[in-house]
Parts: sequence; C-alpha cells; structure tokens
Amino acid sequence: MRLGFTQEDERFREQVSDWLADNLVGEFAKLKFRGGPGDEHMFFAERAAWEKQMASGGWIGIGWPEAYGGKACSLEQQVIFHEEYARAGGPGRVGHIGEGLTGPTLIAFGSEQQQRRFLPKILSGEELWCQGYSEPSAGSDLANIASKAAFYEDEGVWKINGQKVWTSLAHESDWCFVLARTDPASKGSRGLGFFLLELDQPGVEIRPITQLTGTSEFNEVFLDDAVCQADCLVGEAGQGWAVAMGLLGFERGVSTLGQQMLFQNELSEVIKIAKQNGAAEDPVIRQRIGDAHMGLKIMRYNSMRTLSANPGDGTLDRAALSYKLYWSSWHRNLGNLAMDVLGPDAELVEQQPYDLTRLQSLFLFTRSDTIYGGTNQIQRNIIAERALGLPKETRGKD
Amino acid sequence: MRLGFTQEDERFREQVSDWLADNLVGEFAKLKFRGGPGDEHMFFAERAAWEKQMASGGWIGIGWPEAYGGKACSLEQQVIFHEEYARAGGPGRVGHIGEGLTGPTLIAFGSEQQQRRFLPKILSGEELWCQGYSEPSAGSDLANIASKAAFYEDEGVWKINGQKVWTSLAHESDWCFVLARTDPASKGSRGLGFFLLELDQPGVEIRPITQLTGTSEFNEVFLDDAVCQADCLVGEAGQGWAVAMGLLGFERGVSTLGQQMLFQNELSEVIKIAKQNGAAEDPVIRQRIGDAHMGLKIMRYNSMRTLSANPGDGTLDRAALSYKLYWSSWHRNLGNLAMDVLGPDAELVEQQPYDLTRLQSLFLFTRSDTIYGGTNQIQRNIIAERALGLPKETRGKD
Amino acid sequence: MDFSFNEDQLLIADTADAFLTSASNSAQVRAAMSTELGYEPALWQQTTQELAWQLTHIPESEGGLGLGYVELCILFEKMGKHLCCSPFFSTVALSLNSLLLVAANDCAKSAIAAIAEQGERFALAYSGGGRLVGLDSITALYHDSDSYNGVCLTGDYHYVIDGHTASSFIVAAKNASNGQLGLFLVPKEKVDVAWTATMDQTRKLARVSIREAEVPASNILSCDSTTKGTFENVLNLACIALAAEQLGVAEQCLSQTVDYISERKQFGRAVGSFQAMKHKAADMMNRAEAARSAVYYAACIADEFLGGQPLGAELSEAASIAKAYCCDAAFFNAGMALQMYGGVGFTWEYDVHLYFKRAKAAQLTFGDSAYHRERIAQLVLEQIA
Amino acid sequence: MDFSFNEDQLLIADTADAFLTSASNSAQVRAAMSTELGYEPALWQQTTQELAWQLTHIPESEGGLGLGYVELCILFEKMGKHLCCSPFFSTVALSLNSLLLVAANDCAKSAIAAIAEQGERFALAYSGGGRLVGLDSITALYHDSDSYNGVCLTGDYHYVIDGHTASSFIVAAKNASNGQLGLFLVPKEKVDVAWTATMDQTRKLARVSIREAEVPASNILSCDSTTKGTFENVLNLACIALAAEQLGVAEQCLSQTVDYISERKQFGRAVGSFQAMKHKAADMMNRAEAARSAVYYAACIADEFLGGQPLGAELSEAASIAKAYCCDAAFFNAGMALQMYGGVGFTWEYDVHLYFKRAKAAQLTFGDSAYHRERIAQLVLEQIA
Repeated sequence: MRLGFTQEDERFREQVSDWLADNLVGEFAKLKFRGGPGDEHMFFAERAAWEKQMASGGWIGIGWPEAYGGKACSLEQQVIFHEEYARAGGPGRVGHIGEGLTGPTLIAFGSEQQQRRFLPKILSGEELWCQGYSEPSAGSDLANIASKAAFYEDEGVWKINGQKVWTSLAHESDWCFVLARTDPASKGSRGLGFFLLELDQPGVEIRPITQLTGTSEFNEVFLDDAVCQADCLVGEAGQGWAVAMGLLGFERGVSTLGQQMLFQNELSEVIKIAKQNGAAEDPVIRQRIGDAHMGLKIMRYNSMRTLSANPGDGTLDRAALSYKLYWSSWHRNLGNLAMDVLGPDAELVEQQPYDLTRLQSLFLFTRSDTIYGGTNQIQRNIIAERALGLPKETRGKD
Repeated sequence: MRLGFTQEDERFREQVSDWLADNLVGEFAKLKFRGGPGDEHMFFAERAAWEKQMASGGWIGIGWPEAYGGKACSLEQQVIFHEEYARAGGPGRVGHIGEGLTGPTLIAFGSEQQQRRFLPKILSGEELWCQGYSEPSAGSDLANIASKAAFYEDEGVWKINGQKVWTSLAHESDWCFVLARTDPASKGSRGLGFFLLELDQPGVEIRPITQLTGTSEFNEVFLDDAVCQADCLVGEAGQGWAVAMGLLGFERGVSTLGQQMLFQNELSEVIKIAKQNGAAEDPVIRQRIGDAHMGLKIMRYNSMRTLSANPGDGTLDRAALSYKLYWSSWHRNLGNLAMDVLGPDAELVEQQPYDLTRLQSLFLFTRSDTIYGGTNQIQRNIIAERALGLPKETRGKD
Repeated sequence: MDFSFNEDQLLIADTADAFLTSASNSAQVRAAMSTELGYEPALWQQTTQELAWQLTHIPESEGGLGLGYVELCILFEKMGKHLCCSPFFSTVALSLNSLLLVAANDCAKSAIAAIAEQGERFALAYSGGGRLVGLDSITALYHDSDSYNGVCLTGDYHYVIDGHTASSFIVAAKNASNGQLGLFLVPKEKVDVAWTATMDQTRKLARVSIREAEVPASNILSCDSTTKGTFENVLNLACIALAAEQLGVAEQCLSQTVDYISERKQFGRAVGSFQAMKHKAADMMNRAEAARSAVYYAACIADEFLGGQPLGAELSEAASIAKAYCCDAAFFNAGMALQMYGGVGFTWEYDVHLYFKRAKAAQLTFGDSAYHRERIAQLVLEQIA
Repeated sequence: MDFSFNEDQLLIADTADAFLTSASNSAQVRAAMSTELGYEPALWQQTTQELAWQLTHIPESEGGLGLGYVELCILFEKMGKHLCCSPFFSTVALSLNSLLLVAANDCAKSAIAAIAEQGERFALAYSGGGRLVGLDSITALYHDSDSYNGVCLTGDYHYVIDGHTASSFIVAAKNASNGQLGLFLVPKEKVDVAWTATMDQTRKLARVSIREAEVPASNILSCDSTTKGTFENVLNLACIALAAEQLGVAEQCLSQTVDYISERKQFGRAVGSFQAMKHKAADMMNRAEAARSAVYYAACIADEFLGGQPLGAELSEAASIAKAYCCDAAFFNAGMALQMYGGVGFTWEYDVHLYFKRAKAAQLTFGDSAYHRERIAQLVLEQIA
C-alpha cells in the first residue's frame, strides 16, 4: 500500500493542468463547472466546440490502445486526468458516451471496418454518440426490449421500429447505439442485435422529456422504420446482449475520482453557505457536514482501492459493485443537506418564473441518481447475487 | 373526537389505583416494576401468588363476557386498568396468556365442557398457560408445523410428537396450547389441530434457552408421545389454523397503553441519567430524546385511534397493523439511546460476573422485539398485502 | 375518550375530497401554480362563498360555524392531498388564527368579519429572513408615534405566504426601545410587496417592505405582555394546519405509488410484488398512519386550547410533534414515491415532483424538524426531574 | 498510488487468520471471556513469543520488525473477526504506541524492550470516568515532589482496558498547578486495580486507583508542551486499531449471516432468496467495504505520520473517519445479523451476540460517532474559508 503518485505521474498531472489552464479560457471560460448532471442542457454548442478543442490537445481516448489512436495511459494517469479536469472545472463532456462506451465496444466487438469508420471521428470530437437501451417497458428489466429490427434483403438495410427512452443528449448527437430484437419471437436477453444508428434520418423522431427541474436532458426516441446499414450491426444478429453487457465492463472507475472532485465543489459550496448564514453553528447541521465530509472521503478511498485492485478483467470487486449505491445515496443526502443549510431561503429560485439555483438543481437532480443506471433496488440485487452468492430473484411466469 | 375519559371511567380508574395501592404491598412490594420483558425470569413464585391476589380482587378477565365469569368492562375501562396497572408498577403477569389468549379462544371456539373446565381456573389464577406455536422450522413460516398428533382409539387419547420453541414461561406453566398436525400428509395451514396440553407428564420435556442476556425466559419444549385427552382438542381436527388465527384477532390493543406506560418509565429513567451525567446538554442526544418522546407520544395517539376505531370485528385497521413494527422499532432505538446516554458507563454491569443493569437488559432484549411475534420483515409483508393490497409473495416450489 | 371521526366529520372529509377532486385536479393545479397570482380566483370564490370553509372554526358569535380545529384540519388535509393552490392557508391558518386569539379587540373583530363575510385575503408577515425561527426571526421595529395616536413601523419581511395577493396584512414587529412584540393590522396600500418565485410552485411567497408606516391605535391588534404568547400560539396553530396538509401529501404519495407499482410490470411481474417495493410501501403506510394520529391529536389539543380547557397547555408540544413528524413523513413518502415510480417520477409530466417539492418546502417552513425536536426535548427535560 | 495489499501483507493476513481460526474459535473465546483474567495465557505466549505480533511496527532499531501500521491493522482486523480475547490491544495499540511516540526517552526505550522481548502486558490509564472524551476526561493530578526528583500522582481511572492484568501502567495526569499534561510509567505495585465486569465480555475493563504515588524522574515519559499532542496522537492511533478490529467484526457478521440465510429455509425457500434479506445483506456488504477503505487509508496515514511524512498531518481526520465509520458499520452489521438470524441469533449459544456487544462497546470507546463527526466537522469548517 502506497498513497500518492509517482513523480512521473505528477509530471503528467502538471501537463494536464497546464493544458487546461491554457485552453479553458476565452470562449470556453464560461463553460467552467457547467454541463454536469442536472445542467447537461446548457451551452451545448460551446461544449461541442470544446470537445474538438480537447481532441486537438489529444485528450480524447487517452485510455484507448495506441493501435486505435489512443494514448494507452495507465490507470493512474487516467485518474489524474479526470481529477485535474474536474478540479479545473472542465465542462460536462458531450463526447463521453462515444469515448467511454462506443469506442471500447467497437474496439472489443466491432469489425475492422466499423473501427476505421467510427473511432477517428470520436477521437476528433466530430461525431457525438448517445445510447439507446431503455424502453418504456425495459427499465430495471433491461432485457425486456420490445424494439424490433428486420433485415430487408432487397435494400440491404435493417429497419428498426420501437421506442427508446431516457436517451440523454439524443437531440444533440449524431449517432446512437441501439438494442433491438432481431428475432421477433425471442424474449429476454436472447435474439437482440446491437446497432449503430444514424440519428439524422426521417425514421427517427426525438422528443425531449421535461424533468422535474423544468429543464430537459433526456429524450424519448421514436424509431419508425429507422434505417440502419447492414454493416452497422456490431457482432452477430442475436448476440446484442453480449455486446451490450461487455460494454458495461469497460467502466473501470477511472472517472470516479473526477466525479468526486465535482462533489467536493458542491459540498464546499454548501459549507460556505453554512458559514455565512449561521448554519455552521448548529450542532445538528455540523453532524451532517461531518458526515458528508466523511462519506466523500471514504468514497475516494473506495475508488482508490477499486482502481488498485481491479485489473480490468471483469473480476468481481466488492468495492466496485457498491460504488453506484454509495455515491448516489451520498449525493442525494448532499442535496438534502444543501436545502436544510439554506433553510427557508432554499425555496427562492435564481430567477422567476423557474430558473433554479445550482443547489436546487442538485437537490432535485440527485433524486435521479438513485434511479438511472440501475436503481438502488437493482444494485442491491446485483450485489446480493453476484458478490454474496445469494439465490437469484424468482421471475414471473410470463 | 374527544380526548379524556368520562367521569364514570375516571371513578373506575380510582377504584383500580386504590386496589393496587392497597395490595401491591408487603410480600408483593418487591415485585413492583419487575417481571416485564427481559426480566420475566425473576420472582416467579411471588408473581404466581400475585396472580391469585389479582383474582381475589376480581381483576382477571375484566374484559371477558359476564356469562363466562368476566366483568365485561368497556374498552375504555380495560385501557384504564392497564394504564393504572403499569403506572403502579404492577409486575409482569404470569397469567396473561391464559387470560388474553386461551380464555378468549375457548369462549369463541371451545366446547361448553372445555369452557367449564378451564375458564374458572384461569380466572382464579390457579392454572397458568403458555403457547406452543413456533417450531425450529416454523418461525416466520408459522404454518410449516412439523409436530404430529395421532389419535389412539384404544386409549382414547391424542399423542403428540415434535418440538416447540420460544415457549415463554413453559417451565412455570401448567398447560400449553399446541398446534400439531392431525393429518400427517397435510402441509401448510391445512390439517392442523389446536390442542390443550397438560405439561406435567412424562412425554413433555422443557429445556430453558439461555438468551444473549445470560438469562432464560424462553424454552424449548420436546414432545415425545405427549398425551392429550380427546376432549382437549379445540374445534375439529384439521381446523386448528382457524382457531389459532381467530385467537390473534382477540388482541384489540387494550394492553398497548399499559405497555406504553412501561416504555415511559424506561424513557424517564434514561432522561434522568442524561440530566445527571451531562448528556442532556449534548445537542445530538437532545435530538434523540426529543425524537424518543415524540415517538412515544405518537404511539399513544396511534393506540387511542386504534381503540376508538376498531370494533373488534376483525376489520383491518391500518394503525393497528403497523403497531408492532412501530413499537418494536421505537423500543429498540430506546435501548440504543440508553447506552449512548450512559457513554462508557453503559458497559459496566450491575454485579459481576454478568448481572446486567436494567438498561443493559433493555438494550439487549429489545433486539428480540423486532423478531418475536412476527419479524419486522413479516410485519411489512402483512401490511403490504393486507392493508395495501399488493400482490402476495411468491412461495417456493416445495 | 373517542379518537375517531364522528358522522359530521366524516361528511366534511368526503365533501371536501369530492369538491377538490374536481376543482383541484392535476391540470387545475398546474394552471394555478404557473401564474404569479398562484391560485384560481373562481376556486377562492367557491371555497369562501359557496362552501364557506373559512367559517369553519370561527365562533358562532362572530358569525362562524363554531366547529373545531379538527374540522379545519380535515380541510387542510384534503387541500394537501390535492395540492390545492389557494391563499386559504395564509388567510385562515395564519391570519384568522391571529385575529381569533386577540378577538376581544375591535380591530380584530372587523377583520374577522371581512374574512368571514367578504372572503378577504390576509397574510401574516413576521420573519426578517434567514434560518431563525418564529419570534427570533422578527427584525421589524416599531416605535410610538409622536404625531398621532399609534405606532410607526419599519421592516423587511421575507417568506410571506401569499403576501403578493393579500389585501391586508397582519405584521409582527418589536418595540425599538424595549423589544416588546406587537401585532398590527396594515392594509396593502401601506406596504411594498414583490412575489419571490419558489421551487415549490404550489404555494407562493412574497417579500414585504414597510417603511415608516403609520399604524393608528385602532389598527393595533395586540401590543402588551401577552402578545408574545399569542404570536407563539398562532405559529403553533399554523404548524398543526401545515402538518394536516402534509398528512394529505403523505397519504396521497402512498396511495398513488401503490396504484402505480400494482400496474407497472418488470421481469414479468407487477413491481409491487417485489419485496423491496412492498416493504417500502409498508414503511410509507406506517408513516402516514402515525402522521394521521399526530395531526388529529394536535387538532384535538388545539380545540382544547381554543376552548380554554386544561389540556390546551399541551399545545406547543402537540404542535411541534405534529409539525416535525408529518413534514418528515411527507418528505419521506414523496421521496419514496419518486424512487418507486422510477424514471417517470422524475418527469415534469407526472405529479410526484409537485408533492416532493411541497413536502420539502413544508419541512423548511416554521422551523425544520431538528428545531422542533429540540423544542420537544426542552419541554421534556423540564418536565422530568 | 497503490491502495492494495502487497504479497507480504496478504501473507500476514492469511497467516493471522489461519492462526486465530484454530486458536480463537468460539469455544476458546467463550472460555477466555468467562474468566476475570479475560484471556488465555498460552495464547498470549504464542502471539508474543512464537508469532511476535507485538514487534510488528516497532522499528528495527528498537528490536522490532520495522513493518508498518498497515500490517498491524491487518492483525487487529483478524483479531476483531475472531473476537480474540487478548491484552494485545491495550499493550500494543495503547501502550506501545504511547512509548513509540516518546521513544527518545530512556524510560520508554526500556519499556518498549520489555514489551518486545518479554511480552510484558501494559495498560494505559487516563479517563476519570463519565462521558467526556480524551484529554477532557483526565482528572488525575500530579505535582512536583519536594522530597525527591520526580512527581507525586493521585487519581482514579476508569475503563482501563485490561488494567487488572497489566504489569505496568502508562498513566496520564494533569499538573495540579498549571494543568499541563504528563505521561508517566507506573508499575502495578503502586496502584490499586479492580476488575469492572462489562456487558461485552471479550474485552475487560478495570478501575485503577493511585494515591500519592511517587513517580521518580526516570519514570516520566513526557511532561512538556508536546505531551498533549503526543497523547492525542496515541488516541488517534488507537482509534485506527479499534476501527480495524471493527472492520473484522463487520465483515464476519456479514459472512456468517450470508451463510446462515443461504441455509435457513422458510416458506419452502432459503430465506436468503427473499429480497428483503438480500437487500439487507447488500447494505451490510457496502458498509464492510467502506469500512475497509476507511481503515486501510487511515493505516497508511498512520504510517505517513510515524514516518514523519507530510500526509501524516491527516492523522486526526483519518482516525476520526475510521473510528466513526467502522464502529457504526460494525454495530449496524451486528444488529442486522441479529435480526436476520431471527430467534436463534438471540440465544447465548450462537455467537452473534458476542459481536453485537463488542460492536456496541467499541462505539462507546474513545468517543462515540457523534463526537468524531463533530471533530471532523470542526476540521472541515476550519479548512473551508
């Protein structure tokens, strides 16, 4: 066990922070600390430009293998990158799905042609991606996909029909990867295909979902004979589930420390307010501040442990499995603490009629943290079954 | 809605409190506030004598119909009796199972002969009862009874074989009512019989269970050809479940306000200590004291509502269904608060090697509150299914 | 002892529920909340003229129905259940209660009549802003006037419920020289008001500014050694009314969630058949039931208090218990509802977030739960030797 | 950054676990805990002579192994897991740490040697009893002696871990005139000790009385302006060791419960197949994992502190985090275990209650979690402008 980074890593850190200091200026300055969860709808065009700026600096795909245009940075360096990015207030990335999910998936499962077609555009920040898994009836039960893909031999294309939901950034993205049923008679995880779908076409309609914040980050995506070229199926027809699940394994937690830096910013803001308005003298609030700080610190230690122990080979790691549940609960509590520290002032919006303050958005938006990406209930099931070996949940009879 | 009691009820209150003041003296004085949960093993002989004293005053079965020797007191008066009994420090009753469970069951389901045989001895405090439901494999799954009862035509008796567990007061009781399977091929709630079993016989062996407190209130009861006379089967063979469940309906909550009086005594003791040792100046402890007081008050209001609304006809009442979960959780928290108020002193026992203090017993014993009489998990199932109408739990395939 | 509704009370509950089901449905709530006004004038007209709800606990001698606080809480519960957007709370729970507690006063009597007969909208202004609660939050000052018979009053008031649509104000201020509390009636002409938009849109707040306002002696509601106690009891009564609303919120979150999880299927089963969901629903029910007990006990105590009965001495305690428990129960249930609805609960379209925001706002109104627990602890620690 | 065990550390963990599995099983724990002595002398002999665990973090220059606090915490974790009854905690986590922090002192050096070589048992006495924590709890007084070179010390000490079986004491006292803290070495001959039986029988406490004891200058461990800081850091280090034990408790409660609910059947299913059970088990695991992170981070910081590195400045914070989190996690998990075992967990026969009692005792030792959370809040509120 060894805390701290090597000198080489620290040099890398300096490189990152220097580049950010030099580039997060001018037109990009206003993006600082913006575009995160709850704020994803803001400054889209500017953030898309920032994505290209990042690309010009070579900062997209730093964890990808060199053969695919990446930098093959070590886990430590990826962590450092995310930490510095967050510390500098780097804006919410609009290219993170392409970089973090599409890219690794194509590297693992895609054809050489697919890799050549798509990876460079991700690395250059030119093409943005979104993900199309969830459907109205496939939420926690993700495998219950109803969208159907049929191959039309004559046209040589797939046509997809169905409805996707909770698709963040869909209205701003160029491509979407979509799970759809290639075998219409199949059920559950069998008979699915993993498609790369261009969004700018008549068969795709995107409707924003207004959230409880009054803003929209998520969309419904209606697919009505949406056309997908034959070579845009990743893997075999019927094997889409394996591709989709393989994709989940790519998240090795390198971004968690960066996420925590954002959390620290939020907590610090709450603490500052507490010092200003006297809440910091309230012993009950102090307990909660102590608890929040403790929770965030331990979140950091957890991540350090996961990063050190997880060889990225899909080994089950308890600390990693519990991460989602941990941070989402912590974050939700922070939202609540923010309101209670503010007291009656918590109610006053930034600007009428309904421009919420940052902390109000935090309070409301953190309520989705415990739902998306696997609800807390699903997380506990997964932990109990995979990490603790308890018996599987009985399923219904349908 | 009307708080407070009528003048007639208040006169009854006076009558009760006068009798207790006159009688809970002399040899009985040392029983004050003793023999409650966690202390049930103490002063058994003296409490058995007290039971007869109670009988002489006519205070047993005050809620029973007059035709069966009872006083047919109103719900209010029964509540008043329990309140005054608790206030005066009346000792834990050794006759409460006979009075509260056996009696009402026999009145509802027993033959006239059974009623003539058993009811007077309960009212006179001469015969004490315990209950034999739980078995090692029939805990939460109460219907999973394995004990078997076979009728021997020639001898004209039932013989019961099996093992009962968590039988409180068994070693001090005369009779036990026992659920056993009269149809050996049956499963679950069908094919059971409800038996009145005399304990002083060779076929019955009683072994105390030592609890985490180091004391014993519960027993295992081993039945090895335990003999039960033919006329000691209540209702029909195979109908035992209906009898047993009917019995649960008799608890109308009249004793809850008395129980709360005991809780108030405990909370007051904790608060006194807090004032003595400075814990009462600790804002975090103050929050918990405020919370405990609030919780107990609402428990009282809940009971008042249940008592007012529940006509005793088995109508589902939400407040009544939630009572067990409510008080057991509150009591467990009180045990914990007691320890935290004491601080390091909480560890020191009354007398070496292992005589626990009253509050230590409370702390440890309250851990069973959330288990016996239906665990918190079972309580939540019942609430969800019966009160809220949510779908039943799927059962295993056995 | 009879701690259940009588026939009349059951009727009031059913009638109010039926009325609000049609007059305050989701579309109507959303229409009202999105305006600055914050309520539908026709609804106000109906509740004050046709239904005359504001008469509920006004004594018959003052032209009211002479019913009790229990009946009033039944109305507040239903209004909470239906998220009714209305200045009824500010007018009745805050202002009318203030007036009733100083009823011997002629000024109060005519104000009561204005509410009773014309359905005039009143607001109570007291807090100078920030985290302090009740009396401690009052920063406005008054001093005796040299030039006329009365006082001169200056202050900034925050979080004034429905202040921007009230036609009259009851304002609290402290004597600039000796700190003694006074309660005054001030018409809207003498104040500056501005709507302050809030996260919970179903209840509107305003900021009220008063600069050297002349308050003639005839507009002094109370200004002696009893005023402090009166003011505290107004807040106690308001806490109970707010708790009743939150009971409605807690109960509605439960029943809507139970309906939703009974319908919604995942893994080939209604999600409500999963134990995790069932146990959460059970916990919600337990809180709603306890909240109901706390509210109606407190309402009975309020009646004892208003009737000058000895049990009325429990008012502070019962109010704090009801306020703390019910607001936490409503927030817990609304949070659970959001979680159990899954993604859709997070959308603007579903009503869950409206309850959630209302519950949070209620928690932060009249002192949060930690404040009330500390208040309870103080009472208890004084009681037990 | 490498926040995982290296090969040597894994070996230490496996070896310790294997040893305690056979040397501290349920029967052995129950035998030891039921005696006043509280430990099995043969086990003490083995751990200090054959295994020489007490040498772990003693520098090689003092005859130790020169390993770190991480390695020591591995041992404490395993001792917690197996509820090992032993004066190892009092001797190493409290006394040896005190001595190492004043190591320049000759008196300390010879005491370290006595522990290292003879496996002598030491105890640390400081609290005068009651709810106060650490420095604030010290009531014993000393004054310079007129008649000899040294001090004269008087005090009553409570909750002295393994005090009744220690052969030497490190005692804290305050200067009667200026309040300055001193740490002194006192042999058992100069004190009166009495075992005070406790609810948790696996760790023994004693009361120690000292009346006008002559402490020669050669027995003064520390008695200057640095002593206060030293003493606080001793408690910080002890908190981390205690947290490590509680990690073992939390982890063991989880794994035993998972085993039990996988076996136990009700309703024709393993009870572990019910979602309510599974979710509770998941919550237990999450706490155990977080506890592990907290302990080993704190242990790393302890090493940085002992090595004089800058990150050592985090010691108080890391210690409070580890103490508060791990003690709460252990108590939560033990409580859950009791609940999930159902009736049998409530019996003396099953071991669950032993863990439960140990966990509660640990929560109340060295300040409860509210104390440590307040301490963390203080640090944080100072840090953030």
